[in-house]
Amino acid sequence: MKSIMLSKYFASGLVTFTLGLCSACMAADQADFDALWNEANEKRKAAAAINYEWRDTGEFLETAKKEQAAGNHTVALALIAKALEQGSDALAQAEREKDLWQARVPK
Amino acid sequence: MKGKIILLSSIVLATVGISAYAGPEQDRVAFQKFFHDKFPRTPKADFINGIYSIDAASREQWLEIEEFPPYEIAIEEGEELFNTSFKNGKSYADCFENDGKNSRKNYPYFDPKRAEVVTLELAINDCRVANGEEPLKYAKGKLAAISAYLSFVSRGERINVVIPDNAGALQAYENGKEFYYRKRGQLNFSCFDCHGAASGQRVRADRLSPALGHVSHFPVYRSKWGGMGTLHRRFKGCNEQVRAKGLNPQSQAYKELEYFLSYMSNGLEFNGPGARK
Amino acid sequence: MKVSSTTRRALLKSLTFMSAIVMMPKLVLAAWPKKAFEDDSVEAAITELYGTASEPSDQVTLKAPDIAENGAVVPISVTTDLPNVESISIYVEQNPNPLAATFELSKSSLADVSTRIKMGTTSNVTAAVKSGDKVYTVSREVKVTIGGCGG
Amino acid sequence: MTIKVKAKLSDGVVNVKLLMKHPMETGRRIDTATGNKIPAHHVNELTCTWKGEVLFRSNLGPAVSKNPYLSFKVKGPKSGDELLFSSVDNKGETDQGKVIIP
Repeated sequence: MKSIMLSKYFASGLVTFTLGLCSACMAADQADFDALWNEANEKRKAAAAINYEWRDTGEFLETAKKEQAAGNHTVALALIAKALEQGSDALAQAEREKDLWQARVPK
Repeated sequence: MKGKIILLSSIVLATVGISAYAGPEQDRVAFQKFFHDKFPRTPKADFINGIYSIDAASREQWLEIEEFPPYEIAIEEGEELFNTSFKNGKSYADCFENDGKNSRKNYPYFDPKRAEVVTLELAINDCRVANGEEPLKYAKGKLAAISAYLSFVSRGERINVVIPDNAGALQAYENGKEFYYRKRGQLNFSCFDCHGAASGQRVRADRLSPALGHVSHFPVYRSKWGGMGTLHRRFKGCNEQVRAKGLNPQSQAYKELEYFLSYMSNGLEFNGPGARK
Repeated sequence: MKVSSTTRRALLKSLTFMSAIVMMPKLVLAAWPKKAFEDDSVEAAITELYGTASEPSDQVTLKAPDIAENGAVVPISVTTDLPNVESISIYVEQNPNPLAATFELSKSSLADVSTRIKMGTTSNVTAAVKSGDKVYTVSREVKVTIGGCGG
Repeated sequence: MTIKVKAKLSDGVVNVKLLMKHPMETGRRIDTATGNKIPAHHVNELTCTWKGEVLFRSNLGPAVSKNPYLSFKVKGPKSGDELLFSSVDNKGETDQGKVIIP
């Protein structure tokens, strides 16, 4: 699901790049970016709420914003993809550890 | 039939598991035994020296530093701060009995009224706030200096965390324990993975220190920092080294972690402040 | 050039200090050996400092760790039984400027000094001892490694 | 006065250890916040005197660790004598310390 969405945005980024400036595309790009960014940030926050955020996720998201503002949509989207992946992995890690940690306690 | 046996045995196992867990004291005994068995040549009282209790080469350099450790500057600063009156005329001595001497052993403790763990650093800031002063930052600087002074005048006291008969206190302990053993961060390590199971092994050029005694010598002057830092500053650094986002010093999770980890070292001496690489 | 008041104060302070040390014996008058501290080789710095070349000696003892715990704080000790020791100095070959420190001894001093130095990378550390008109050295390698997590 | 000093007398030899509070900036470090080089700021000299006589002097460069530590041994001073210490850094700032031999 996620990767389909992302590849769509990569593709649209590429189209924008090829066709040059197109204000409608730019607006669409921005809306897409915002939606994806928020989704990644929500994941990050969900992980943070259970002390499971990874170190670099926030930085990826911050940098993505800057790259987007500088017009580097492809780079920005790649960073969001990394942040999304980290957010998902962190949440999965928390879930997995729910049962596993007890086994490490010295008996 | 086979399914029934499995079901039955898992019930038996679960029951045994529950009845076998007698609480923090059982944890502590097993925890300390783990390190005593892992490092049989280290005298039990020497674990307060962290990595230097198991690594002779670095111990020698540490002893050189201890000839005149840089934390002595912080102790002096801390003493001055401790003896400086607040604007309302009161001072830290009004919060810490006996001029702060031997007060280190009273922390961390669980305060049932506040329903939270109170650490030495938290108590220092509570004292300031109660007397109309701004709280200090928790990771380093003045707060670490005052903590260094209070630790210094309490050297030789024994770590003696008492978990009161209180659901909140036990929960705080359990939370700290769970935090300690859960893997986290991109590198997927728990605190215990490095400082328990793998303690004594090398991570690149560094040897991993054993967890037993970890809390005894803080705050520390760390050469890498070029200055003093509190236990929670180190927690944060450790978390970030496994690429988890570090939490704020004195966050609930870190206070509970300190509570658990201190309990594990019960019986060992406080020997802070310390010097580390 | 505009001189800020703090600079002026510092200048004033140092002048006061200088005038104070003018009254001190000769030993103190020797200025900080800027050139030796800027030399980029051990041998150049030794020659600059002592006006003579050095020779290795097993009568100088240099104590330094084989592997430094932290390159920012490497404990170093130098002792010798050589007679009439006037000066002891310490060099880190691979540092941009090898000379780390000199110790100027008086008649009351014993040739037994220690300090802590910074090392950017694995390097030979050299101790030089001026005994009479001669300069004797001893070197040993100190490894500086990239830390894992650290202490 | 931020030169901290410890002295110990045994068998007629005074073992002196001192610690100076100083950043010992090499002039090569980059301030990560600004991207600028942090100017060199290090102790140049440390002098120890006893009854007006210089017992020991040290020239320090930027390769001495932060909060410099020095130790040396002298013969002569007795229990109850005072040793005076002074330092000057490359900005001309001075510092003092003293110890009475126990």
